Amino acid sequence: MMDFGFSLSKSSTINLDTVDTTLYKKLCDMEPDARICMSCGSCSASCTAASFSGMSLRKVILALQRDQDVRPMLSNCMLSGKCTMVCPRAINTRHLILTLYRIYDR
Amino acid sequence: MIDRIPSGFHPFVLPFLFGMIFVLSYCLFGIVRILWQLPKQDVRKFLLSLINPKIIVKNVWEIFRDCLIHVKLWKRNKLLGYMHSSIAFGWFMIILLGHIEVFLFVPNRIHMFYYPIFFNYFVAEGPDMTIQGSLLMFLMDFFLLIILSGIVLAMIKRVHSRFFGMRRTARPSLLNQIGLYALWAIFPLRLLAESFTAHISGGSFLTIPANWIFRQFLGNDLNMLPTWWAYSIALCVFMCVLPFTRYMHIPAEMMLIPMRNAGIKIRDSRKGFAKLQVYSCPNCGVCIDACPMSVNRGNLKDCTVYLTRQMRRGNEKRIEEISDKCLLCGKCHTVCQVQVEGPQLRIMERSRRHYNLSPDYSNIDTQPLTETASHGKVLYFSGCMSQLTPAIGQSVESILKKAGVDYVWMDRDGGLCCGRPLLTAGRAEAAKELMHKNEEIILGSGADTLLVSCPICYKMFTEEYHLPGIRVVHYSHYFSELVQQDKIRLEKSDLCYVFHDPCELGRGCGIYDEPRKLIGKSASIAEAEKNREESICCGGSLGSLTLSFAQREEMTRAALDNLYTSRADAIATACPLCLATFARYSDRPVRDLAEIIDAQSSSTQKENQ
Amino acid sequence: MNNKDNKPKNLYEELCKDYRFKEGFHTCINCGTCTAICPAAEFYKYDPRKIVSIVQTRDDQQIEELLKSDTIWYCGECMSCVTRCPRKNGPGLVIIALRDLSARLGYFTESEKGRQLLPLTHIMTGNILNYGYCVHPKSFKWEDHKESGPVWKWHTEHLEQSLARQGANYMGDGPGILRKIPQESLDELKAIFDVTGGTERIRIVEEYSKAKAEEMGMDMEEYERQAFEYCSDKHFNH
Amino acid sequence: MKENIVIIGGGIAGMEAAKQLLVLGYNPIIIEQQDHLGGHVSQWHKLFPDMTSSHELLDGLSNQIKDANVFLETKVNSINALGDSYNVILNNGVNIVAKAVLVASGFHLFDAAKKEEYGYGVYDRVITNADLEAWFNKRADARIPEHPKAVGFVHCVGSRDLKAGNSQCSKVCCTTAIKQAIEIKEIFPETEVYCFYMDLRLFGKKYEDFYINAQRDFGVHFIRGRVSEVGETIDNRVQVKAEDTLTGKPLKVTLDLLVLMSGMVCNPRTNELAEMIGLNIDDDGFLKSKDNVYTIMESNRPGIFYAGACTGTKTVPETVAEARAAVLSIHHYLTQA
Amino acid sequence: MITEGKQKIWSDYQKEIPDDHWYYVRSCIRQNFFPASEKMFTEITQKVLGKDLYETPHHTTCGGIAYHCDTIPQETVMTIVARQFALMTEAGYENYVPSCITSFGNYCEILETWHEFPELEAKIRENLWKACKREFKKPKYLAHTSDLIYHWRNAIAAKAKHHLVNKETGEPLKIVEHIGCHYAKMFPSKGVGGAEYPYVLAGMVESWGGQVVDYPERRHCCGYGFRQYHVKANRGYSVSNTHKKFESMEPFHPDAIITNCPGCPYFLDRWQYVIAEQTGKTYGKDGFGIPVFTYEEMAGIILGYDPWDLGLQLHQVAVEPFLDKIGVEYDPKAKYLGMNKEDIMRPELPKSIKCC
Repeated sequence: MMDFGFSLSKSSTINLDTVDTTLYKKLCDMEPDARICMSCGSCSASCTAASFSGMSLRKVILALQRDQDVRPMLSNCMLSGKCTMVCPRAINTRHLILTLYRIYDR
Repeated sequence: MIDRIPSGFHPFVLPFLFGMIFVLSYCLFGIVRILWQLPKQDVRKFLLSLINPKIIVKNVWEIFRDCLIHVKLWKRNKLLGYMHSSIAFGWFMIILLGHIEVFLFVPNRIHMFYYPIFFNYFVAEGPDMTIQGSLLMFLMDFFLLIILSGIVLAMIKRVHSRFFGMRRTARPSLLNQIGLYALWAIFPLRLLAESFTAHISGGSFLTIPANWIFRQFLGNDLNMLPTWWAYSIALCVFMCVLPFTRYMHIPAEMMLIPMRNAGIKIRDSRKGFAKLQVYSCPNCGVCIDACPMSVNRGNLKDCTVYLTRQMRRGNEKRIEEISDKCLLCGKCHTVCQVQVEGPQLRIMERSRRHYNLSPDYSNIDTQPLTETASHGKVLYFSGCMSQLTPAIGQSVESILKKAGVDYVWMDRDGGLCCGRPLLTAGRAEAAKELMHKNEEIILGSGADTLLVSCPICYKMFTEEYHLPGIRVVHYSHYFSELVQQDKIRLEKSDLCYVFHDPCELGRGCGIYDEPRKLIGKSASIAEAEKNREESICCGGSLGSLTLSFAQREEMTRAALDNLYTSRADAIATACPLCLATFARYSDRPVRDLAEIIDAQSSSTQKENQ
Repeated sequence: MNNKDNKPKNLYEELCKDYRFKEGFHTCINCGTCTAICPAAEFYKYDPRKIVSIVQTRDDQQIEELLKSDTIWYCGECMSCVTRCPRKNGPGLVIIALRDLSARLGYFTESEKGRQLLPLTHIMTGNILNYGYCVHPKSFKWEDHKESGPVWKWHTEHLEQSLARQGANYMGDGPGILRKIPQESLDELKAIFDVTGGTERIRIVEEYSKAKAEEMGMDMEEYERQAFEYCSDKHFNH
Repeated sequence: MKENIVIIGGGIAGMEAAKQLLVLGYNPIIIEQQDHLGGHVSQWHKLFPDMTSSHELLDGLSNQIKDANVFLETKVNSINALGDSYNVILNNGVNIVAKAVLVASGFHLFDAAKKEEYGYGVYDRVITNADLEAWFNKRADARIPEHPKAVGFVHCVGSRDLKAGNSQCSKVCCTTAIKQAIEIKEIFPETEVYCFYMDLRLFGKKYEDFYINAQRDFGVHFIRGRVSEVGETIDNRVQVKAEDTLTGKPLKVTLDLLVLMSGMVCNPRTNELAEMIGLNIDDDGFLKSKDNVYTIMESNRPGIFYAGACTGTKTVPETVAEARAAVLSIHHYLTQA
Repeated sequence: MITEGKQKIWSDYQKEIPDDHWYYVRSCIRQNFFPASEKMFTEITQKVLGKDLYETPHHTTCGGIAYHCDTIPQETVMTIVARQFALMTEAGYENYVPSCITSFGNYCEILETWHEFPELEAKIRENLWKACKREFKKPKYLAHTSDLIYHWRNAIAAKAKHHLVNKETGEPLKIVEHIGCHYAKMFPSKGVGGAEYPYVLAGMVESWGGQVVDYPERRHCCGYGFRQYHVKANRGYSVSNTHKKFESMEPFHPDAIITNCPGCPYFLDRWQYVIAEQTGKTYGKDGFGIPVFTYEEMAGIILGYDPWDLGLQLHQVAVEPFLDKIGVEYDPKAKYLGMNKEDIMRPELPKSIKCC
């Protein structure tokens, strides 16, 4: 193979035709309220861990639907529960995170 | 008193003997197993405590107080207290007196340990009727009467619990019912048996008249044996089902008290001390009424009494549900007669859970926090929840400024969590990681005092953190000192507050009086119907993992209704979570302690200078 | 030379003076039509919408970070975004303006992709001023363009014969393909460069690059070669 | 003799106005271009948020305006001021003199083909919101496959789009998209449904509940990003490209059906009418009311009143309320004069 | 695909293209990579169709590539362009036709900017006078060379010796079009057929007997990206974008690609070779690639020119299968010969993609 000094790079496009949402679906089965997240960002704005890391529950829920790695975000959660206090859709976000910890299988 | 039967034996004692041997060996086996499951250092601790005279006295006193007299129950409900202590203490006395009788009159039979139980069958009244003998006979009848009165009350309670002021009791299972009826049967049967034998063995004010009455129309001699048989069988039944019923709490509690006094903690929800606690639960159901979740008859089966029951049954699904739902407000523990640690059991149950993903805070950079912290003598830690209630931090800061304190607010722009939410969620390892980081920041700050306003954090800092050389102080104490030292002065407003004891502050840390004193100096104060140890959780607790927003709302409203009974103008509390939760539904203002003090305080700094 | 010397008071206002910016930036609603079809967003950690969004904040600190970042250098200036924007913005034009400012202020040397401006300037302005073309056979080396294939290797090895076969007037007088552009025309180009800031731009890029090369402890040749060839992983999503 | 009131446009606004005018004892005369009353609502299947049947609604209204004069398939040829009245000449030769004229000429649906990149009229599987309502009514449209695996809704087609010449929000499309998404899910429960939106403008009573329903009960996916481009795949499906702005990444998905939420634009016929009599046109192309707060129903000419979407994008309840308000204004105008 | 819908859009975007008297400027990239295509353009225009096309040796690059590589300021590129216009004015022409799409876009953009900001135009006139002592008039008509070929497509078809038809089956060949991004994406009205469904190449293909096939990534950039190609470190961007296009067109099995941009045919051609080297994948039949043609090459083929006069030997992807399909006769041995059949050796053939 010829060395050209550069190579093909992987596309960053999210392809919904092929994206694997098994984990998200499993989460929705266990925590149906995951579906009603409207990505308002209240959780991230109030998140204790957010100022020290990339934790954002809004992004986690979305990333699961796009089959992106949520581990770096999730593992920084401190379970302080402020997100649950502020969620306008009254999602039990804290339990949702614990459920994710449980079912995470990547 | 003389031995009536030369062999000192009759087959009717066999059922009793069987039951007795069964229950004793069961308990022995249980004790061995529990000790086996305890970590080595705990076993050592326990065994050492058994030879510590102070602890021995304490153990004996507490067993007498809690297992026999049920002092706590008396305090809570006189009728219930009487019912329990009449049966327990009465029975104990009957057994004790039986032994005294054997010891006094037929000391050669003392090794036959059924003798004290069936004493009246085996002896005949001698010609030399003694004062001792008749006094003992009298006491026997007296305590039997006491017990019987207790049994009557128990029967009434069974049919009509409201009579006892109890709204709910735990529903007994079939085995428990058998145990219950066997227990009820023991004492009337004993009365019958002793009555039928009274003309031989003698008796007192109960048994002799009964004997006389029976003899009017029954051949007592014929009925004598069957009643003794029945008595023995009832005892046997009771003892055989005992390990599988709530009555197990009788032997278990006697073990529990010394173990608790030895300082043993729950380390595993399924083993050792936890197991003992589970078996010590008398299923009395006091925790049901106490539980804030049981508002509007909801979540009735999620109280601690059901947790211990499901743990005995091994119903994993229900154990998980019950463990996760609880607010961990600690009220069940407070009201519990045997002090079953419902919250701790649940936390340890949560800790058993397997997670595929674990928190990892190694990438967190604490440098900015460390820098912030290194400027004052007093470190103020407001806690992460207070970011949702900024008034607390601002008020604390304002008070500190008025008092001229050299302070720094270490988590003004957000800090690390204290770790309590993780701990209560059963993730102790992760909590430790955060604690280490906080410890590093605090110890490295050069401050000598850590001032904490959030009771959740305060509990954590005082109980779990290792902060040598640092005084961890709750702001209620600290502000009281500032008042005492005349660094700030409080002026009374004409408002009337009712103070809501936050769970973590009151039941959690035992702080009840300081906030009240401070509020009392700043305003007038009223008390709610349920307060202090009996305070009702606001419903916002992080303890619960699964309660939904709507379910919590009901609890909050119930807690508010309790506070409204005080007819105060406003609600005071000392917890950001309570503040935020109450503020959502309260019809009157809700203020944090710091806000009240800040509003009513003035600086004395200028004068002092 | 110091970055602070010529740093304008307000970067946003400076951008507003740029005609590309005037044409390309109005108001952004963050709809993402630009990113959806952006060839650079396809392969880089790149989102043109965010660039416009940052500029819209008018926050100088964020704009400065942008000017010093790799981000603004990912765009291929295909202008596909211009077609789509419902608010008549041209994110591609905004990026041209940002790059221009980054070049003027020397901020380009702060990023790996920005540093490529030096070899690019040498290739492009060299070709224009020396030959009158943007691309020229004399500076198009097969070694630097192995992707042009064996056929092109053959072509460059037999350049004159091959070009003649194609009907080119290579380096010849008069009109035609790859003709030699008369010296007076090249002189005119040089004059244009002098008058319009083209020459000054070359000087600025070279000076800032030189300073950066020193900072990085490289000689200019090594610096330029690295800028031309080195590509770190950080630009990609995976 | 009853006073004539000319109502230009027999949509929901015109019909409601006629009904109220009859109650007040006037003689409403509806002039409608098409061969039936009801306007856009007559093409619709169900109306949000209560899933009201549009046909039942219109049938009810029609019954209540039997006494009104209705000219179907009729246009206004000219309209002139005649003292304090207006002389309205119709293309069928009829002349009406009326002291008050109510313009209720409504809106046009944006021609989705103008958004060329979406391929309406070019790709086989691209339809509009109106096409989908027609399919709900008749269940006949060759473009809609029998068992679609994935369906997409594009919000803001021709709305909030300076290049399409419309800066305005069409107000109803967000809710309509959610309504139609739910209806699609009810018919095809296994179908994945995607809504591509910029903002979800669910301002009305119950609209947000619709949204929650669509999320929770129907699992509709909401993707924040305006569709940028649509292409056709080898199997005649459509490949849609947008940015998933919440993750900041380009996104593509292949769909069996793409529904374009065509927005409301001004009715060009209304502008012709406005020129005839000198009514002011706003810069969005719609008729310009006296103001946009308090007197939306009033024009710059005495005796000419507005109701409904001729002055801007409106929902059905707003239109109906405005029709009633306009009737009251007319009544005051005539009784005070 | 609903053809009527496309036709309606095409009819909406028709630009006025004068039939004669054009001032011609060359493309830097095309002169380097497709010299024979420019040769063919003048050949067709002047010899085949007998039109007036003027070229001066004094014209230079427009500076567009350097500008889009961000190496020269806007004023510099504008003044270079002004000089080009001055040369046109001096030559007495007013119809301006560049061979390059980047140039075409550059001119459109500059004219538009001057229109919007007249003060900038004045400044540029001043610059030009200062530097070159020249003055200019703006062109009256601006077209790209592909616009002209489109304009004359039927005249060319009338003289065609071959058609874009499979000689064996009589079926039209499937041709994919690729339009240079700067042709109409910035100013849809400046392109024939607009930005979304440009007709400039589709019209030629239809007129010459072929069938245009559309595919989802038709509009996507070839990946040139100026600095993304000229700097070696960035070429991954370039090849990846082409890869994306080929993956998308693969199921349609096109017989050839026609382009109107200077860089695109080079990239679409060479990146097929690179993709084959790096992944082993080829997109044509039997290990061949899909040949990529400029519109002049395509015109030359159907007009019956010798493929080696058209410079098709400079493609890396073999064109022979395509020529065979149409039935063009050619001498395979003459492919790599120099002028007057001089032997100048042959290029090495890559192993990854089949070449002749």
